[in-house]
Amino acid sequence: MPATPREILIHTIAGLLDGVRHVAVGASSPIPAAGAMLRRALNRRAGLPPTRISILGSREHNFFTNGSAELFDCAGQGRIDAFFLGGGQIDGRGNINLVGAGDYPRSSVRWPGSFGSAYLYYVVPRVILFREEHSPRVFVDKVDFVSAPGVTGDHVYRKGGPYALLTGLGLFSFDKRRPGFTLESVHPGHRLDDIAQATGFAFAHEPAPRTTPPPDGPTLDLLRHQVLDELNETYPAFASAMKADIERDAERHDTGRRQ
Amino acid sequence: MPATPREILIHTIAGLLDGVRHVAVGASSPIPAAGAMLRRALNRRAGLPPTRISILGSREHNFFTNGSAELFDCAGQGRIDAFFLGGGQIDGRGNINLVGAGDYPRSSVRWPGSFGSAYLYYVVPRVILFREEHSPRVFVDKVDFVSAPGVTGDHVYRKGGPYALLTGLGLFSFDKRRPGFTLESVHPGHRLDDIAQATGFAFAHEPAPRTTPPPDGPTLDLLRHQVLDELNETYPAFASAMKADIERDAERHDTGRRQ
Amino acid sequence: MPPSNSAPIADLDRLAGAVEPGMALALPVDYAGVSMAMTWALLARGAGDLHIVNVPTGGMQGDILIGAGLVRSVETSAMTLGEAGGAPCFNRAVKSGQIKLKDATCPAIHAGLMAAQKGSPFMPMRGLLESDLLKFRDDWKVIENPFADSADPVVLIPAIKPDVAIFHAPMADRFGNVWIGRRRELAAMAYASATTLVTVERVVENNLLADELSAAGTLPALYVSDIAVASNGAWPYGLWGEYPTDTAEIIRYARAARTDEGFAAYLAARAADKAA
Amino acid sequence: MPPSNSAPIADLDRLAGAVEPGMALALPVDYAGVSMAMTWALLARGAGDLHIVNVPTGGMQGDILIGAGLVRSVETSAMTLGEAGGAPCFNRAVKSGQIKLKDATCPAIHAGLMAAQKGSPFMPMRGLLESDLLKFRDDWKVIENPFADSADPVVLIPAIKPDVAIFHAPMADRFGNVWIGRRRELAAMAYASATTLVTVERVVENNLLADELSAAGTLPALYVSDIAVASNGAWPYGLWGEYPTDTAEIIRYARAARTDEGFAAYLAARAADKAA
Repeated sequence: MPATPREILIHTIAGLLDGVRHVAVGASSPIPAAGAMLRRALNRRAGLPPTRISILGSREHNFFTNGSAELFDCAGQGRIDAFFLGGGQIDGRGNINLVGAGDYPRSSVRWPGSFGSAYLYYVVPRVILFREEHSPRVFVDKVDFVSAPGVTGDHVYRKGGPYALLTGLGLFSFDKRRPGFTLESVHPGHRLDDIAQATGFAFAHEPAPRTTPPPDGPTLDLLRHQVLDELNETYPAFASAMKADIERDAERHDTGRRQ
Repeated sequence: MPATPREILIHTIAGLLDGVRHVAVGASSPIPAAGAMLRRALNRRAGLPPTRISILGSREHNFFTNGSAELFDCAGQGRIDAFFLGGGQIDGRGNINLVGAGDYPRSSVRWPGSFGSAYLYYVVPRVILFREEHSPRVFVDKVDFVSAPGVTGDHVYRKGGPYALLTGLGLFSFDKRRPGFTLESVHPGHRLDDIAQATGFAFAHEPAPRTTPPPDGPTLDLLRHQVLDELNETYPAFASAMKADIERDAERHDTGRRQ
Repeated sequence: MPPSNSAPIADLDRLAGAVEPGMALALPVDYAGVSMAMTWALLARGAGDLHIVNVPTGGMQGDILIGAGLVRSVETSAMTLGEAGGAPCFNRAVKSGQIKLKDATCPAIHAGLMAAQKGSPFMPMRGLLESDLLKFRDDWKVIENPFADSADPVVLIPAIKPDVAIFHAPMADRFGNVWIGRRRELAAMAYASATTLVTVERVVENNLLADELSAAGTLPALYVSDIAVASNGAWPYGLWGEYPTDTAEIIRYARAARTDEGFAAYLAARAADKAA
Repeated sequence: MPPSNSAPIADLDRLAGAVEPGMALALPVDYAGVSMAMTWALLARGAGDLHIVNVPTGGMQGDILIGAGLVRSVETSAMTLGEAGGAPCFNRAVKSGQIKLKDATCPAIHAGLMAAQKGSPFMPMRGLLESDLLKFRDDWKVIENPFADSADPVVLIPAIKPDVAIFHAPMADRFGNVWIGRRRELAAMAYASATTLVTVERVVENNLLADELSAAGTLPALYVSDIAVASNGAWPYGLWGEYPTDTAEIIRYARAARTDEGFAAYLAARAADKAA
């Protein structure tokens, strides 16, 4: 039973969180949360230092007791090593737009707003940009509104910024000197050409990028049992959907073998 | 049974707190606390708006739940109308010195330090300077160290400042335009001359200042029963001493009458 | 300052009566005790031209006030109905230019409230530089950090001083103290605001400040202007430790509010519920 | 950052071992949970050249560390033994010039810690202008309020970032969470400090964060580096909800410490108690 696309994403996130002591996850972000939980399980298995996970809006995984300002204080203190941000638009300089498309303020499409991005993007060392939809309307040449910039001038206080961009098609790293993204790997079942066509900005890549590695057997086992159980406490609907995915794939796999 | 000197002080403080909605009292300040409690009792008796009293370091009268910063936040918000400050030295411009006598920093006499005075003196509308010892070493021409100034330049943010100075000998008001103190009244049993000799700075006064009025019968009754009972919860040693004072005076009074 | 002579427990209409046209209202985030009960009372009251400060994001409550035409401007880090999608009345009002926007980021709103809490004119904040948020906020200022040896710009956020903070909490006591638990942004809102109106599930007999365990999560009466009981008062939002969010109802609202007519029908249905 | 692999409950010597010569120590006010137990462990450890930050005032603990010659400098709003009078070793050290003084005022110390808590370089603060406190603090800066129309100077307090915060609390749980109740300055100290060492009366089995009532007064393990049990660990200071201050003992100390010899004898007696 090979890993499902979601499991590939979760495993990739766990890899990006290697060495992280404390990762915060936004509300309603089940895939990043699952990636963080897998990271924690992997560390536990390997006897490595524990990974602390704070899930915003969750009662179960809320280690904060000073109101909704505490996440930002904690990040400002350097106590959060990794965070996830998305964007209605993301451009090749790592700028993210969470506000709206078209001319601000009377945006033609309005998104919720910048949330904490205009702070966390500056102070959290590893910000992982995560957006499953990989399309030219998301990955644009230039965002219509900069909720938070990918890079800033030398004089700007900047302890953090984009570390990677993970989409439904592939994984990119970010080079802040250039600045720009580099395609690190293409998820199984997709091709470099698909990604180039779906991306509105230029990015660096090897002539033949590698395929995003799937989890090995024991890791997949950890993900499908321990992590899925943990996930079920906070995201029951998502956990059920993942289970259904796995079962559907398993069936298809069996059918395939029988043919 | 006439009022004791302490009762005169307490009654005078209650008068200075007329109209105050919230008064904060420092730790180990039983006379100011008693004055605030008498104010509260007088308001209650007259059906006036209640007076809230916060006594620092008291568990019983602690209405704060945000740590020791809350008093200052509360004052900054304009929610504290009156506070008491003392001073190792106080001068005629209302400057107070809580740090030490002699050349700073190697003071020849060191006092504890400025506590919150360098903030509260600026933001609490009615700061009552209270010091029982009335002597030239306390009331000096010029303080050796300004923990907090009595007056500041026009451009300085200043919502509060000295409102009155109460000592064991008399009551002064403060005129910030002059700036300087005006003797308002002399406590029973003392004279203007005593005060002039015991004060190291010049102050304005009427040729024959009035005597500090003692509490009337019903007020004294309130003080000796209800207020003393309340006081006993927070300052049991002080309340006992006050009771002893009253009894001693009563005895002397009786003896006097019998003679 | 709070009215000091009010009876400790009022009704929703008395609370809503404290909101005057043109005032600035501080409202909490979805999961921190939204007084939805006050939303209906505010509609009945009808005081308009309001400025809303979301602490730090907003949802259905603000969306309804906007839809009802009571809102002049909004300061917020986000407006969303969560799983139910975008805030439809807000989004329409943005497109039509009906409301003035002060787009913010969460810690900037916390910083503005903290400045008010401290009686300070402003608070500094890292981040924000070279963003379009900063570009469109001419009420934020950039200075050079005077403690730095080389160039180090830092943004200053001015104090946010709402006229009225409104929220819902599990309980209050008869002395006017309100239990907010670890939702300390509710305290921050109250510290910063001139008036604080609170609805609660219930009023308890014991003094919440008398026991150190409950005192730790209590907002003292000093900061609470008026309290009304509103059972299930956050519905359809949830209240921590009490009841979960009724997501189906929020989705129902989100669908209805896609059009002005649907929105009006939704409000009419709520008014009918109330009357029933 | 806290060591992340430590066993949850340690002994006092392991805690004291985290204090290196030259470090800045944040210590709480008398009534907010002084870890007097750690005082003796710090004497045994002997790391000197310390800078003490009192939050916001200090007493017997700091006085003993000064008397023992372990302190280079003190930032404080006051040093006092309360009813027992002035802090004798501190007063002697001031006169002799043995310690460097950073005289402050309570809200300035809170402001410095808040700046560190927020990851901000400084916090503004009203007051202070034209005082001698400001005159002698060249680490504080005055700027013009950029939001004001006319002259409006305001003092900026730089972030205070202690290396180690040390305090005593009623209880911790097995997960490293510490119950601080309404003594939130203890949380402020921990947020601002790189390392936080806590002694407690007892360790409880239940997770303090699992129940909303206890969670409201809990400092999460995230900010707690190491914990040791020290029964009666604030003595002779009191601990809220646990035991009162032993004023007679503090008076005994105040008398003894009037002379170097008396101070040494007092320490020897304490060491003998410990050994017994």
